[in-house]
Amino acid sequence: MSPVDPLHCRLAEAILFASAEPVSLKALSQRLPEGADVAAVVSDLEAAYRDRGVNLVRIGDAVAFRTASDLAALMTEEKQVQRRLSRAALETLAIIAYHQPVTRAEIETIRGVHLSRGTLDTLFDLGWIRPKGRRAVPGRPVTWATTTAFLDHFGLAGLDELPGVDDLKAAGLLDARPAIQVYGEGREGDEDGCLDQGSP
Amino acid sequence: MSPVDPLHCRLAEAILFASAEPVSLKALSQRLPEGADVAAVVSDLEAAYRDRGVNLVRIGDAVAFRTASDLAALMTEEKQVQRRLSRAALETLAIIAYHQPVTRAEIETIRGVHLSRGTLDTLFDLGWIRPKGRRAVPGRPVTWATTTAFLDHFGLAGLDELPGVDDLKAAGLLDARPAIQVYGEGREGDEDGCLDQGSP
Amino acid sequence: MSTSGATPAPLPAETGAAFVVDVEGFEGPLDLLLALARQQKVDLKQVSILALADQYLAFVGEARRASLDLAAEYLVMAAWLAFLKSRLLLPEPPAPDEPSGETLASALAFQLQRLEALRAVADRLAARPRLGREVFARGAPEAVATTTVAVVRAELSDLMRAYAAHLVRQTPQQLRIAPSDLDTVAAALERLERLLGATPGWAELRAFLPPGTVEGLQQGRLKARATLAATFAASLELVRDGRLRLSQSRPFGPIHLAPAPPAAGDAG
Repeated sequence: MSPVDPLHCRLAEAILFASAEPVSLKALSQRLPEGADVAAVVSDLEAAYRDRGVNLVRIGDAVAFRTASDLAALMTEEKQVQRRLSRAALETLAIIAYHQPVTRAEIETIRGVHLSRGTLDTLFDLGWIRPKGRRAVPGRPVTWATTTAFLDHFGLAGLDELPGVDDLKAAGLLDARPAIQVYGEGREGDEDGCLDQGSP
Repeated sequence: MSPVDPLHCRLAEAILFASAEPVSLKALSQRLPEGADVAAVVSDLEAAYRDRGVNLVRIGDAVAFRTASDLAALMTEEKQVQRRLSRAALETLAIIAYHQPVTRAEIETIRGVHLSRGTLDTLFDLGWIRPKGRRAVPGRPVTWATTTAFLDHFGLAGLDELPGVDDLKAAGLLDARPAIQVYGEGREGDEDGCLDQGSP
Repeated sequence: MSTSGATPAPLPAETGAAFVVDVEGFEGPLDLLLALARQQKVDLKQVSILALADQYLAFVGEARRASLDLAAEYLVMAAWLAFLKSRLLLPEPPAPDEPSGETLASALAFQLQRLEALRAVADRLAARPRLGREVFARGAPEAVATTTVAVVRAELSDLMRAYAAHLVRQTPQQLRIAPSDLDTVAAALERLERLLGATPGWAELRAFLPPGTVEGLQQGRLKARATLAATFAASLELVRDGRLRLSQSRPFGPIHLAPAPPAAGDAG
């Protein structure tokens, strides 16, 4: 392990500890003295806190101190009353997370039902999804993707940590196209639409 | 040093970290498992954090984590006061984003209210808008457009990623749907008028 | 994939399993199909699409027998499955540009697998320790510093909301003018009375519409439809007053009108 300046370590520790929000590595390096090795500092802290009650976790390209997830059951007194996600909202969130970027129509294709008005709105309100560019198809529909806040909420360092994502990919199930295009001969403009469209 | 249960230590650490207020020793002992030696746990944590960037400090008969006082001087830059943009500023920014390039007078026309002096200044100071040429009309007023910093801040790759009106609608943001649509022309799914069929 | 030649799974009614016909519990036909497929108690990769089609059709048939109001999408799926079933059972190959029954069946199986897999990972996602429930952030973010840097907090969602609020607020202004250009019954009455004097015998109702209305109707324009409705209502008023006769030879056929003959006394 590289000899990390203890002052840099302590300072980074203080900065990260003081913040409730994840701090990006870029922001952290701006706040450390010139020439500080941010990557090494973060690795050191990660190791130092690995077995403690508070861990340093990575969230996308940011880091944050969070209470250890294995203490979850013992921390229940802190539990706040949180609105439960509806089945539709959870499934929609999962589709956006696993298939991103994904259009509204693709979400409907996969779930086989029309997406009700409030569903995207709810996820958007929670700060978990955001519009991300447009798909280069007729109508140029907006595509949706997840946010850093989503990763933070579910304790994921990145999208590749999504549970089961490798299995889904290996099974070819991370394809948001209508099934007949995935499986069939790739015919376009088919009329057997009831299979393929969420809302016939 | 007494042999303190590591789990008690970790749990106390997590509780103190997550608490918004200093935690009294009594409250801490109530949250730890039956029989935990609170005094020993706190002493252990105090020792563990003595030389770190964060210290466990006693405040009356309560304890709390605080940034090490010797680091205060180094952390001065980071005090950030999070401020929300006023509604007027946000709306003005939205109108510049969606209608750019646009003059001050046009913004006032679109919003239907007078634009107070500070609003454009605020957005300009934030680096989100910039003057972009002048309109070829009497008085040659300056037009305003958004900047790259604006795109960065809002996580947009380009202006064409701004969600369109249809997307706002799809996300349920235009739910107070204007009744005007009822009077819209050319509704789909119309049956032909009886006149069209009957005429020989 | 055993799409043909498989022994059809017992129909829901025969399994004894309490598969009550209750479409309320399902989120659309695909959800229902997935539930039925699970009843076959095999890996979805081995699910018999033919048996599944039978199960679905039986389910829908049961629902209709019980006079349940099935949403249209369920019936569309039923029709499609009936089509698929015939494709799977018919020996002759389909036209070259059409997918075979096996391909369609595979596509359906894929769709069911994808949905099931998605639901499984959604549950795993939801079961993770979550921030603010099992995992916690710093409870007392510290303001250690003495200098103040104002950081403006604004998300894309705030921006979109602001613009949406603006749009919503703008619209009522347009609303005020909109209704005024629709034809009223009074105006239609006046027009009919004026034109009627110049009409000797029977004439089609459409002849009494203002110019442009017929074209507007063909385009489904609301204004034209309002004019038509107003004109028809006005003609009924004139009939009530005994000043007009109306005739329509068949349902949805053209409507003809003619001035009523002068009252032939109150014989009767």
